[in-house]
Amino acid sequence: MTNNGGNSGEVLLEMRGLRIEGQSEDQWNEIVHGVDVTLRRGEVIGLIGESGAGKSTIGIASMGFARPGCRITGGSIVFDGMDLRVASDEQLRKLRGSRIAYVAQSAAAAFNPAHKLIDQYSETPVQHRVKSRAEAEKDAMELYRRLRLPDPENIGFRYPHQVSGGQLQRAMTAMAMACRPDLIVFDEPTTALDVTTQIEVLAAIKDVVEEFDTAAIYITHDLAVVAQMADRIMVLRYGDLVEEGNARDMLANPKEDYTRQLLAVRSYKKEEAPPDESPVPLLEVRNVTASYGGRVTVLEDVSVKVGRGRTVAVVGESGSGKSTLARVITGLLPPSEGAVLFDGEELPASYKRRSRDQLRHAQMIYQMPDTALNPRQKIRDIIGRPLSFYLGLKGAAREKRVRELLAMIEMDPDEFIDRLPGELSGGQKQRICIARALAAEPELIICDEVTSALDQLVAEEILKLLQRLQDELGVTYLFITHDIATVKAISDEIVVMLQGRVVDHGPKHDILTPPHDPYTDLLLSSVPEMDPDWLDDLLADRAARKARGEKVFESADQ
Amino acid sequence: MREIERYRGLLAAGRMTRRDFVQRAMALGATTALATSMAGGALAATPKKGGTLRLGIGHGSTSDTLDMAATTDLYMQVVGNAGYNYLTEVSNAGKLTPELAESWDVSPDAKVWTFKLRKGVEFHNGKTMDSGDVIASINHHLGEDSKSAAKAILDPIAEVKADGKDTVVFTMKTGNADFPFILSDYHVAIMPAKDGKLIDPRSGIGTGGYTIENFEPGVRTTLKRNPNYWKADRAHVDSAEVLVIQDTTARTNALTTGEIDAMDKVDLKTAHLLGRSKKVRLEEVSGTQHFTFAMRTDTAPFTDNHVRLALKYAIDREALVKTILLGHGVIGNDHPIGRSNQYHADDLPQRAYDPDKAKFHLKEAGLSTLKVDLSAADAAFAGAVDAAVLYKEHAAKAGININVVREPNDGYWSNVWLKKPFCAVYWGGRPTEDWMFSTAYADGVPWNDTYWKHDRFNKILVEARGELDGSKRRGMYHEMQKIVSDEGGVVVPMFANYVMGLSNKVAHDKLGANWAMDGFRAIERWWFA
Amino acid sequence: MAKILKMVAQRLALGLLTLFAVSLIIFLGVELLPGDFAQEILGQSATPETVAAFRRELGLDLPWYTRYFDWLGGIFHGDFGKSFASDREVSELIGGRLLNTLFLAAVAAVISVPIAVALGVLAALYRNTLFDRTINVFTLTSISFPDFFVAYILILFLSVSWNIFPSISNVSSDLGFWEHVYRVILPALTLTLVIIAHMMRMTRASIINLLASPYIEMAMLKGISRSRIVTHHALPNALAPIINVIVINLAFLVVGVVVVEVVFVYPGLGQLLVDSVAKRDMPVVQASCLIFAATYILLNLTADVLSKLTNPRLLHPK
Amino acid sequence: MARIWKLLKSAPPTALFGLIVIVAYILIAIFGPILTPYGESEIVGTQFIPRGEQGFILGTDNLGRDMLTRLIYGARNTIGIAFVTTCLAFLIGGVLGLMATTLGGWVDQLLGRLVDVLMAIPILIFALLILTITGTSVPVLILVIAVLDSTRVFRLARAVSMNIVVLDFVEAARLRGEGTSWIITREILPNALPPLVAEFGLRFCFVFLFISALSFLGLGIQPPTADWGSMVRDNATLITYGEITPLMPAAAIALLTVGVNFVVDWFLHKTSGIRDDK
Repeated sequence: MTNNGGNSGEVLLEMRGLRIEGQSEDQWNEIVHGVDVTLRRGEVIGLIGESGAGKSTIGIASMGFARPGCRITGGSIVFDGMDLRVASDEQLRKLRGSRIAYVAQSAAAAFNPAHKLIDQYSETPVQHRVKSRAEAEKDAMELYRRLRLPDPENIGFRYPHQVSGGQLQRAMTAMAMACRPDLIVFDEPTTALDVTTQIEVLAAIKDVVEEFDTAAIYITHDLAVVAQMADRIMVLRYGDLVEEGNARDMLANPKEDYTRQLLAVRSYKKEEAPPDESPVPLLEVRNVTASYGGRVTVLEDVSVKVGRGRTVAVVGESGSGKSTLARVITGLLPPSEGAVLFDGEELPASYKRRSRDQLRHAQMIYQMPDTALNPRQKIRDIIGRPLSFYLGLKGAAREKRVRELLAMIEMDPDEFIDRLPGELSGGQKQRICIARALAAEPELIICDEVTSALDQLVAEEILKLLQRLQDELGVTYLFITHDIATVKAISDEIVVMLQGRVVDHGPKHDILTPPHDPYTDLLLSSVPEMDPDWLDDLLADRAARKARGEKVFESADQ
Repeated sequence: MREIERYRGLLAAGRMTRRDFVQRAMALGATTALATSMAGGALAATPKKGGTLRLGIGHGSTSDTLDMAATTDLYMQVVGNAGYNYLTEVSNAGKLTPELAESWDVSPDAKVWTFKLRKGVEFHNGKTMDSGDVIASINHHLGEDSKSAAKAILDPIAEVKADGKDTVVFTMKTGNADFPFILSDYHVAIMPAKDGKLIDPRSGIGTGGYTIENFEPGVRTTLKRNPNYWKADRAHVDSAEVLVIQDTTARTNALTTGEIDAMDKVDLKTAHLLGRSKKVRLEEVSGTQHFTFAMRTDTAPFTDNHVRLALKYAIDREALVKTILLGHGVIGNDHPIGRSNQYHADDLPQRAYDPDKAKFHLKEAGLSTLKVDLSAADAAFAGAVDAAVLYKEHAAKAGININVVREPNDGYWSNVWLKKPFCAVYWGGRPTEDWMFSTAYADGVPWNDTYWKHDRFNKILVEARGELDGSKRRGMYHEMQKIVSDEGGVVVPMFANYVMGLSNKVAHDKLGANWAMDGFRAIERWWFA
Repeated sequence: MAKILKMVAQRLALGLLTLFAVSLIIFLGVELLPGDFAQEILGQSATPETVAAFRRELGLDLPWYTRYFDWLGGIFHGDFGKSFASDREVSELIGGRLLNTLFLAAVAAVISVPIAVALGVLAALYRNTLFDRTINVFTLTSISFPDFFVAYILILFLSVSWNIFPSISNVSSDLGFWEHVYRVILPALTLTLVIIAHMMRMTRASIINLLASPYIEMAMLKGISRSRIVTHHALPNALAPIINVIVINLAFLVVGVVVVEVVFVYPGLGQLLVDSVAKRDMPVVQASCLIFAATYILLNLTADVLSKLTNPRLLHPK
Repeated sequence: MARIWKLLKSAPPTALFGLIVIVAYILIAIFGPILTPYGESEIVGTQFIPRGEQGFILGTDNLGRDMLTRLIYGARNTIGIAFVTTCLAFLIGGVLGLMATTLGGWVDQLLGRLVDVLMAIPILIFALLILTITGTSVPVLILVIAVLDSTRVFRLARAVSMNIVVLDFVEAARLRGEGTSWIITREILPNALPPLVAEFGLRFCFVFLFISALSFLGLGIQPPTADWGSMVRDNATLITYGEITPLMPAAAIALLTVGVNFVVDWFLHKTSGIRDDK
């Protein structure tokens, strides 16, 4: 989609000095501080930044829209000669959907569950009196086909919940295309998708945008994704523009530190720990089969060994059973078959029957630090409880240890010990979770997607912290994640799971070096890279292999 | 004001004309309007025919039946008196008059009563009333399995038999001069015999001025004029509707908005406001309805008559009438005989509130202070608890500490009355002295709630019952009233008026004082002006 | 569909079990009432002989479990027994009353439900405007008044002062339909004022809740008009909670109207039940409670089924 | 203190109004005996002295007791009883509701079924039945209403804690080996508190109205105890004649419930966005 790039073409959208305020606790604070955006016809611009950068707010402002709790307070938004800030509600309404369309992050939430896909598709053209209902339906099927949705003639007659996530995202792109708008705002359209599914959606979006020569604002936090999509990239941070430039130039030669950090985010690699020499692994999951309610089997004959002092990463996409594995190990879900052994000793299946010491030895850190900490307890009590519960520490001794632990996770005890979780940032909360786990002096820590709710830079800090702690304390990690980058960064061994089974496992080096198991291959190759040509090359490569008759493992989403 | 109360009693009892009343009341300082309203509404005019009389009654329940034997409250009493006739009737002047009986004779010992029946009276079903029907109707209340509330009062009947089609002869176990009065009791309705033996008590068939068209227990009864009614000067309205409206406010609203033409039990607190309305008037009569505080004379400290007297002197009757009845009543004199009764002892000195005398009697009883529990609940009578609280305040001045015990309304008559040593009681009263005394003051009768036993009293009671000479009886009943007042176990602070609200469209003759709603007879006695 | 049928069957079975439990609780409750029922009916005029005769006649001398199972057996044959107090068939006693209660509930529902839903939708649409606030304050105030107070105020204005409607609901079966409606209009209005706030607020809350959902934002960004968003996108998804609150209030209309019935002297089931409790007329109490409980259970079941029917996930399984 | 002040400044006028009303009522209830010139059921004059005459600001009632005194004592009694009842209802319903979710399994099932049965019986009827069984006294009244009302609290507590019990920090506590009481009191309860507090306000209003309804039917708080519900009932007939003073208790009931409702409404908006349930 570089054919129309560059500075040629007429300006479609021009935002000047855009200022937006957001409301929190009955106060209005500025969250976008005078950003300029210029977009020409057919151009794709990428807005990138971490959470709080204001990228989504800016993107949606291009439609003259501010979410509830936000208001546009300054600057101009001129779309094709019309100033959207002074336009009437009716003018804006006519514009939206027909000339500027929007694709939301979660298609599952953004489709109305009460109506069929095609009804929702047709609504825009029919309401804007662009097409008749019949024309719209015919057009929908055509677009479904172009977006490579299966069974394009009939898929529209399904309800949103009957269609998978990746397909829904493409159906939503089709819906945005319905009136052939001049501009589409893509708001993190693939963030909620599995990595192998993401490829398909990215490819479909890219194709269709190019084909209709639609201008687009592509919003994402993932530089590698935006590299595939955008002609021009704007890096945002805290509501300010950090850097703006041609995509290739910026990736090749970032000017600002912050951009460089973002680029470097996936480069962290730990040093591989020495193999565990002891004959008995610290944790052994032996032939475990488990199901919810005795019906749907979610784990089938899974065996995993975790050596002392090492980090084992269990990787898989949604539905692979990796989180269930964690539940089996912790005893929340007693397996129907198989056993969990700790230090060679079989653990009772249910946590309720495990001894306090058995519980103490295996601690868990959760994906969402927001829900993993009791919002009504102070940091002192959160970290102090395992100390008194397991180790019987009281009073000054307990206080001292809490402070030590806070220092250990690089947080100032004086500043934080009296705070509530709500007064901490996401990364800080996750550190508290780590401290709480460490307070129990465990031998094993199960990390369930501990970085996936965090911004990339913060996530990297957390990974480094975990690594430092392992180096200092010799604690063993079982890392459950869907993120290949995390796996590459922190693991010593990798277990790849697919649909409740282990499909591949071994030391990191072995798994990451070809030849791969077909699914591992798909998984690894699907991780976007910073190279702007990566997507085109990958698709070309896969097509070529298919043409040669090689068996290519395809995403379940097809 | 006491004088006015007294005149009102006299007026209501028919012993004073309305004009006299107004004059005397005005002489005592009342305004004309007040005096007129106190005298009640329209007295005497020529009755007109037609219209539908709608009554709102503050009683009635879904468990009501047309069987008068099971009747306990005003609702069925009013309905029953429209549908049924009795052998005798208490007239609006308080006199016993013949109804289905034309006349009666009595043997000198007052034991054998011979009733001549009215001829040619037809039941609603067309049957002609005869002695068989009367006997069947009486027998309904007698016998082992009878649940009739009239069983006790008819119990003295030893035998009842027919003497031809039109004569019935009652033989009593003991002489009873008041027997014809008893036959006017609302339970003893005359109904047709089935197969010549029993009556069908729930059939609703009587000889009354109205046939029961539709009977919805606890809701309404609609009645239609009986075209063959034997009384020419009664049953003026074409039809009647009797509604159960328990809620006072709803009843009042219904009257003021014209939904009903008359109601019973006017809310005393707001009676003065209702009286202001142009479309509605208040009517009240003073009868036998009275409220008491009963002391069990078999239980200490009430065994000592000085204690009882102390308590009798320690209550301010005037204050109670004023506060609890809001003036709609007259003070009592510690005996149960009302001013409308035939032999009321007018000359008996009125007992007044006198803390010093109370203290004196307390001292006589060898006590310096007294502490007693007084059980009350509004189930006893409306305002009973308030009355008890007032009593407590009054008695405190005489050094008597009354502890008011609030009893639950529910089960008051089974758990408190006749059980607790000192409790508040409601009495509807009885039309005759003998009836009243033998119901609650004779030795050993079930409802003797004071467990009082007085030899002289019991002796005269039996004598008076068999005595047919009026002046002799008067003397006996006066003595009995004095005995009860001075030695009985009962404090009778007040007699409550029956206070009714009537639309100004409704007219009537002098109101009967024996019961509420014109002696239950509103439907057949009233008409539209 | 099979899923829903299965659910209905399950819930019905559960409902029957609940009814059984209710009947047992009520039976034991009445059994524990102090004082004798025969005594209570005969009132002050009861004598030991009359009471004993009455007890014999009613079979009250039998142990409670015998009577309970006799009664329960009768129910299965559609025989609710006879009223102790009036010796009439319970079904006959209750029948007309139940119809009256249902009629009043229906009139109140017909008035209140459309108004509540419409007001709720409007308030959600124009939320935080003066209109919304006024409605909010008004409805909050109306649920804050004791219901008898509301009733009396209505009577004062609409009946006593202006004489538009009758102050008592004197209905009988021979009235015409509109006459019947006319006579119950005041109690129906009272009930409307009592329940409308809850329904309206729930409707408003559900819709506002939904208005924050991504698909509403999507619809706005598709340039769909405000009214179409509410009617087409919000309302269908808000149906389940709205239906639920409507049903809760309908249940209240049927079972919670004792006070209103007393004030307006309306011959409904509630008043019958209050009378019967006071009289310890066990067969009537039992039957009325069963009817109330059954109404509650059936209405809840209806709400569940309707919620399921408005949920496309259950209606159109994968 | 500054935070509270800021919070108050941000409150809408309706909520401020409600807060003022509630505070005033509480003060009156607490300092009632000091404020009133007479005793609760002391007869101080003739009955029905009109407003403002002979030094009786609101006149006297049907027994010659001072209306103002009765009204103030009514605040004490009615608010006090409704408050105690609501507390008890929350103690029963709240504890059982939290236990049901925390323990789950058959405990949850059993309690759920029991509550279903109790809820299927109309609350007013059930109350009438039990109050007739036991007779009306204040402790019985409190106990009966509390038990009946606790079913509603149970439902809410269960629903709210259902959402909390699945949160990771509860799971963390379980996996730590914490006992049920710790999980309920330390982990779930503090987080379930905001909706429960709001519900407390609503249920308080409900109990308040319910007691006055019972009083209306003659089974509520019994005289001579001053209570607003029965004071309304005693004087209801006056409404027909447009007399205002005796309706003060009804206005007092309404004012308090309106106030509580306003505050709860605001509180709900502050804490959890929107929630509206009876």
